[in-house]
Amino acid sequence: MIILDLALMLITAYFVGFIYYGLYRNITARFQRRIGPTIFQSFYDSIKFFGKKEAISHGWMFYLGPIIMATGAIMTLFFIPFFYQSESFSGLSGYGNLFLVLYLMLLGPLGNAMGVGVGGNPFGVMGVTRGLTRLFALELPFYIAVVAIMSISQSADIATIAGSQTTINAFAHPLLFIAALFSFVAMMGQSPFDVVGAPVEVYSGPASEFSGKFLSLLMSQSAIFSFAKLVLMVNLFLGGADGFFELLWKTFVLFLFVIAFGAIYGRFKTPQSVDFLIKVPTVIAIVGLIFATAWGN
Amino acid sequence: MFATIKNRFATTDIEVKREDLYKVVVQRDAIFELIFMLREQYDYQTLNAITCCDWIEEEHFAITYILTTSDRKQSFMVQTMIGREDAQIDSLTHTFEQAEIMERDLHEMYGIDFPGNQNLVELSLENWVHTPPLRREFDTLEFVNNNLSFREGRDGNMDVKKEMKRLRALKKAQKAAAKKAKEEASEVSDGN
Amino acid sequence: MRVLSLIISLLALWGVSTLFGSEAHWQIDMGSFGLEGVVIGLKATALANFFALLIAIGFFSISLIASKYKLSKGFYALLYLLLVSLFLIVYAEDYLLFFVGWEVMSVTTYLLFSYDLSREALIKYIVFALASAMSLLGGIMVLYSASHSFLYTDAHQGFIALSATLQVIFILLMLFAFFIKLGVIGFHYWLMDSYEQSSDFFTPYLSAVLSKMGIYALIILLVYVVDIHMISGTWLAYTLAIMGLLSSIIATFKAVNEDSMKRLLAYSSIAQLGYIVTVLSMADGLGGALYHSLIHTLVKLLLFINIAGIIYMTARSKFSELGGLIYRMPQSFVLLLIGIISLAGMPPLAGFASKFLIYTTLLEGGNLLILSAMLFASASAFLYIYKLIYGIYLGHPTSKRYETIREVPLAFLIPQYLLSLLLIVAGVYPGIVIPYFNTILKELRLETIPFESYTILGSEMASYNGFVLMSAFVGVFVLILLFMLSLRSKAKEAKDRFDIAYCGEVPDEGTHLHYGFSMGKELKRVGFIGVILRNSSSVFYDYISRQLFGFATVFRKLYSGNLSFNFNIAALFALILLWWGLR
Amino acid sequence: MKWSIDISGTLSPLGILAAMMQKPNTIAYPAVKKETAVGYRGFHTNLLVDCIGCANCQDVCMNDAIDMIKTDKEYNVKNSSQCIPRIDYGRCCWCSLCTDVCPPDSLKLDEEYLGVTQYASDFLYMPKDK
Amino acid sequence: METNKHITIFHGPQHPGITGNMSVELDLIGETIQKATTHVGYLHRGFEKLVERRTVIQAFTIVCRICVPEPDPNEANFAMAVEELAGIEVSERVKYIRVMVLELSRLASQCMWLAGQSGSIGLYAVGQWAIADRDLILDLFEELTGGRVYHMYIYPGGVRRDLPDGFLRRLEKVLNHFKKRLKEYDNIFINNASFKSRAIGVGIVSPEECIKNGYVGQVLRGCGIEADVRKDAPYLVYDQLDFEVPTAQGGDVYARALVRRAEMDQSIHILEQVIDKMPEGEIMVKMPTHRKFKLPKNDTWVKVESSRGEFAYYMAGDGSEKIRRMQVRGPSLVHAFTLLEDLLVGAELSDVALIMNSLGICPPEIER
Amino acid sequence: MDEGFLKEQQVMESDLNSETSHKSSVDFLMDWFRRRSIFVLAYGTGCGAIEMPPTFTSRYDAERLGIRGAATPRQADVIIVSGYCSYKTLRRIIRTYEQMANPKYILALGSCTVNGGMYWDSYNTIKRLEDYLPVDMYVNGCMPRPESILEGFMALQKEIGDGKISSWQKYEDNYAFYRKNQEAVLGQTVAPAYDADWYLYDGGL
Repeated sequence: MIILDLALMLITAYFVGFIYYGLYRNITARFQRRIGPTIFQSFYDSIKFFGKKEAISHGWMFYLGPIIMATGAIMTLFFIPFFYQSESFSGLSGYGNLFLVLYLMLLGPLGNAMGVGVGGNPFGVMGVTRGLTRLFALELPFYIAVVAIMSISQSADIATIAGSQTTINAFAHPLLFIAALFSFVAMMGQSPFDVVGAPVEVYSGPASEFSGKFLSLLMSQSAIFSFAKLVLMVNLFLGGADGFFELLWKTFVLFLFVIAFGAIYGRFKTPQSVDFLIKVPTVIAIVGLIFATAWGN
Repeated sequence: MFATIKNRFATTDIEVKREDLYKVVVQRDAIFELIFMLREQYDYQTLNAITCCDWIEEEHFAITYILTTSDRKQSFMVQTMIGREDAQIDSLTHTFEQAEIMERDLHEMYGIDFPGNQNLVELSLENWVHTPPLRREFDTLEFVNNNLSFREGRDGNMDVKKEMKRLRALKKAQKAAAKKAKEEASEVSDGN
Repeated sequence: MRVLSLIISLLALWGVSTLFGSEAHWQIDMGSFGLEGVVIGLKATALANFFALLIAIGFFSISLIASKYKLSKGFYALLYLLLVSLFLIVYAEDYLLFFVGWEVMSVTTYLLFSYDLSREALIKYIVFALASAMSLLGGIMVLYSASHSFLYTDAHQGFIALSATLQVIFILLMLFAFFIKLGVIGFHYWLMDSYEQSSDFFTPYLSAVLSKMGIYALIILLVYVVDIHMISGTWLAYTLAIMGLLSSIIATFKAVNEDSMKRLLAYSSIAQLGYIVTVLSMADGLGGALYHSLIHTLVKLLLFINIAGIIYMTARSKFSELGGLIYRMPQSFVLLLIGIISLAGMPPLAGFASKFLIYTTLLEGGNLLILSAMLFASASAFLYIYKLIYGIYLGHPTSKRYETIREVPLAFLIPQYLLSLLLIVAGVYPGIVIPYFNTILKELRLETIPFESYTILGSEMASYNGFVLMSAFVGVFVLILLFMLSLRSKAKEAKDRFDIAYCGEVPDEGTHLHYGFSMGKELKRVGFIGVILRNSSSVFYDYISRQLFGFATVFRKLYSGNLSFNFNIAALFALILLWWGLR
Repeated sequence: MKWSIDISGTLSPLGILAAMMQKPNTIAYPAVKKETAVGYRGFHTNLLVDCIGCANCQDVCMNDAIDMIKTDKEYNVKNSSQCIPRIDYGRCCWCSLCTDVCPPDSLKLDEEYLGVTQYASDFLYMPKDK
Repeated sequence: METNKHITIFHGPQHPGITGNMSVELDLIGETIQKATTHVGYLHRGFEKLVERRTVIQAFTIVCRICVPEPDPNEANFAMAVEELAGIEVSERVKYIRVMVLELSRLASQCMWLAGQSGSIGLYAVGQWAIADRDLILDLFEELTGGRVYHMYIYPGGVRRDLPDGFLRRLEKVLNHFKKRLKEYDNIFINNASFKSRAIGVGIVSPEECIKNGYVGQVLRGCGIEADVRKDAPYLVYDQLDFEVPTAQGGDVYARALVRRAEMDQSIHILEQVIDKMPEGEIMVKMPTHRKFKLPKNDTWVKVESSRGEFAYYMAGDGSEKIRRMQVRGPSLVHAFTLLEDLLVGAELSDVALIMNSLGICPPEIER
Repeated sequence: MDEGFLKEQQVMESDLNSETSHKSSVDFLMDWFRRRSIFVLAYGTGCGAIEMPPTFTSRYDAERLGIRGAATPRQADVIIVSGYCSYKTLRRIIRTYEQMANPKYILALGSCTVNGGMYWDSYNTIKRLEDYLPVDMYVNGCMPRPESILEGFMALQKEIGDGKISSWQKYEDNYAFYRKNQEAVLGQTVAPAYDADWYLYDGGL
């Protein structure tokens, strides 16, 4: 039963994730005054890469890197319940908690970093270094916000947090939400924090060496992972969802915000983005935390 | 200014090409002194370009230094001749930083040596072993024919002049033949 | 000698395990030796047993690699002496024996260091060790003045009897002593050079076990003397929390910038011990502290033994001189990977369990900012963790020699395999040590950790199932792997390590492609991290030492080299003292 | 790293979002075709009734792109060489010097420009007769 | 530099962050550049040799290829040099048309820069718009000259075609469109906080260096020095037109961006004047055929202001129908080597594309 | 001899299904996806690169057709050789091409790739690209308009969709020929030695 549930979660995340990426490309295209590709374009790309006749590998660790990354993404997905009340689509969330999810989110990138490192491409390693540097910066405000939310709900269980919001947290604790949103933009790799794969700077970043099926796996995991992160944000701040429709529109609104943010601002340098993240959102988050603990309880 | 330069350096008159462009040809030994003087006394602070022109008939390269004043309104072309064989002239890098790249360019294209320039490595070409390409004796078409091949299938090209001549001759011949035939005919008719 | 050390380590393991639950107790009244009312004793409490186990595991691990090092008999003798002193510290029931053990430990460590360390590093160590010992002695004396007993059991009474000022002085003296041993940031001046220069054989022990003595001492202080139940909200709690957090954050960023493997790991030790110090500021935090001590011991043994193997094979210890060893040393790579995953606290390995316990404790205690800061430090650690593995194993070899180098000897691999097995088991069954911790906590009359089954760790607020986690992870991983293998698209092996996408250019032997040194250098440009990286406590200590040196030069001038003159002066001093004493 | 709070600089770029509502710039090529301007320098045409086979075009072409060839067709009587130009589009640069020097103005550039092929040999081009 | 501590990477030629086909070899510690070495030659075709083989008229078609993003200054320079050597005087109308072509091409080139500069900080929307706007100018060019990119329009002795009917009206329409758009670009790009934070204080050049090392164009004007060939040594009819030479202070990337932005305004201003003043007249003087047209034995140095700065030709004739020597001295030569290599030392990898774009380096004109 | 480019029209219009009927359904599907998604390597090798921005940005928006840029050769399907290749560039193009993963395609723009173009007598450019690399599609023009480039892409897409193009196969099969030509102009330094036998490699995971 649980296997079926997990499979359904995975399939949903895969397709919704790719359609979101299609929408992302379409909407970005509209911002750029052009028509843009079909909504399934990212999906086509991914299948095409799976079907490439060959993929260049640099040894077994290189082979395993993307697989670990995909595993990390799928594991993250499995430990985040889609709905706060339903038995189905709750995956393994009964066996885990928010701390576990926060750490699982880091597992994939670190695993992939091994693959990138063994590829021997200096651009890839630079991208990874940038990613890890950005990572701790974006985690600081995010963690403060999440810790505050956990403290307010007196639980680290995601479904409980989602279900316990009478007023959704985004309105009840707007400062925490804003701080987390900044982090979330960075987490989704959007401008101005898109330093990792910035093509004009570090070539293609961590993906520099990946071709064919590896690249496709990375694309797929990115789609799944993005959806997982969106669901997590919805659960933590937007009161969770009780049905697919609610989940989809809430995630989409969040996604749209991220896209718009990315279209408006140019890219920061890595030190700049770190500096920004550990100043502005962090201060907002700390103020939010103080408000939340002073008045929330 | 003109008088000073004329008296001290010049081998020819100072040419006023445009109101913003002068030119003087000087001896090879005097050229740097002149450049320094222009720079120090007459505000020609920028080295715009170093050009070279290959006068193969006269067996020399004409090296021209083009200097511009700091308000960028006047330019001065200072030219000197150096021999084509074993061509070399001192580097200007100690005075103008940008001379390095210009000299590097000329070194590659003409094979001129600039003692004092530390960085005379190849610029545009890679692994070039032939004659420096901008020297007049280097025939680029011949080089191409020797080293590369063009696409086949362009046969059928006619030399139009020859063809015209041939056609004209043919026509003439035809005409002559016709005339002859006519004459013969008339002769025949006459004969008749 | 090597066999002997192995036998001794096995004996130690056996001995410690027999003491488990035995409540062995030995006490002697020193009255018969002319010290009225002084009782000293040894007691195998559960807590002591736990730390004794760590000592024994550590000793066992390093005795396995001893065969690869040419160590003199004196070294071994000192090592055994050190072992004895450590057992003395943990089994001591009173501060007198504790102090004796502490002092013997410091001195034997000094002597062990003297084999490898430079003069400067040695002086740094001994000055700090003596300062630590003196401060400890002072603290014990202050306490004794009130309790008139050295026993831990009487210590709390004595502590309460102290005046408020003396209480503060006592605590400060004790903290100073322990912080030096722990290398809490600001007191770590001695630590870096000692870790870097000490023998690779000894560093694992230094980091994994000797530093735990500081933790043990701190626990004794907090539990028996101060009473950990009353700690929350006191200035002591804040001091511990802040010092611990500062240690974790600062040391983390300092570690990123290091070029030497051992220095990086030394900073990592400081950072990890910082977590423990922080969590000890809470009454409920002891469980997490114990768990983290266990994991840290295992991980640091694993990591230091691993890099000892690397240094053994390559004779290089800097990231800028290593690189690209993965396909030459795949086993070491995987073992180090397991180590760093645990160090980072990544699920599904055991590192997550201890961090999780700490986090839930902090969350339940409502220490939200501390929790956030700790999460932040933990996330920042990824950078140096990645640097560690990248610099050694990934990227490009910086020397042609590494293209033909062999896997490290079995002697290095065996302890790593054992340790990583422990880490994996503890990852799958995170609750496996909880019953034992609960006996310790019960013994100390502290709240126990909720225990459901071996696979589940956590409380009502948050819990996770290690077994499900691991099996899901392995399942997903295998499924994706099978999927990738079944695809028609074949992975073509790159023919050469230089076959990389390099903007159309072709790198060769002469092109520097190893990023090991560079990693993390950009952090200098970030505001507060730059401040951390540019400044160092060594500035302060260097200043002090310069002042002292200047002062000493003045004294130096008194010594003219004329023996009789100096003898005369000494005699004069003696006379003055004699007169003062007789007066 | 310096950055400072810059309200107008943060808010003014929001104008990008307005583009969402505007008509895209795109010419959806295969469906919508933009007319080339009158006088676009596309493929060559050669009005055979005017061509006099003078080879001026061949002479002026610095790319050696023009061959004067004979075909089976009959040309006008004024064609003194009975040759017409054939253009190698592996050489041509569409500079239109050949059309400038054409005495009867028979060689011209048309507005057509599409040429896509898998075979390089297809690039020998007989100008259309128009 | 200590071995093993730095890494060497190539920025280009196959790299999205490079302006054209060139490369910069960078030695980095972290992402801080310790040493930069420019490599060019990927586009070397030997123009100077090819020109020597061709007659003057034949050579005219080839020069526009020297700088791909902005071919017209090359054509103008070539035509002016030939006219000066051969002593040809062109009509007023030709001069006005040439000014129009040059300014349009400057505007198009600045659009290209806008795209590159915004792309270098990842603001892709601006780039997409700017390229589409540039296409409007290319449409005008297509109508005027028959070619989108390579116009081959400015002929020694005049221009090749007269203005089509209603061309000036359509030009005016495009200019009005541009005026509207430029305000948008101000808002979303020049004034964008993220661009400011990236560009201010990056890639600083001092005025003294500029004068000494012969930096031109926006680099010079970004240091507050008012220098423009159109003002300093007016060619064509620039002395009859009213325009300013915009300058900015600071000498950094942002100053150069401001200068370029202001130049776009000036170009539009000049074009509007050209529309008003366009005189009637001949568009071409009578020219001999290409085998007959001979240059005297003489040499000259002509320069125009391209969108990146002073663009100069040295030309020498030898009495035959061929050019003896034509040397191209584009602004990029010194910018790409002396200036870029200087500026990059100490900069970060992220700044490379930004700085390169702000200098407007165009590789084909470096190596010809 | 045809008038104009009739051949090109034939290629685009002819029905080639008869030849591809033996394709398995997976192949058919894969070809369809390959056709729908084309990643173009970001490498402006020559002047044609100046028409890439309009093609790929909002005016002509190649992304509509599933064509988008890729930063590194590992991710790219198509490399556009936009005009002349100097020797120095050719070396990089070969290197980059060999780093791309199969199947891969080459789109050649402009006259210069066919027969030297206007640089036919230049000492530093190659004249016929097909001697050195297998070209899949030529686009006419100097330089080709964006419409032409799109047309080239569409022709390429059609060929890919029909599964007809296998130029990479041709390159591997005739590697000795290409290698000889490459070495003739570039010398022995054409590509590093390890690439010399990569085409023999068969296997992997």
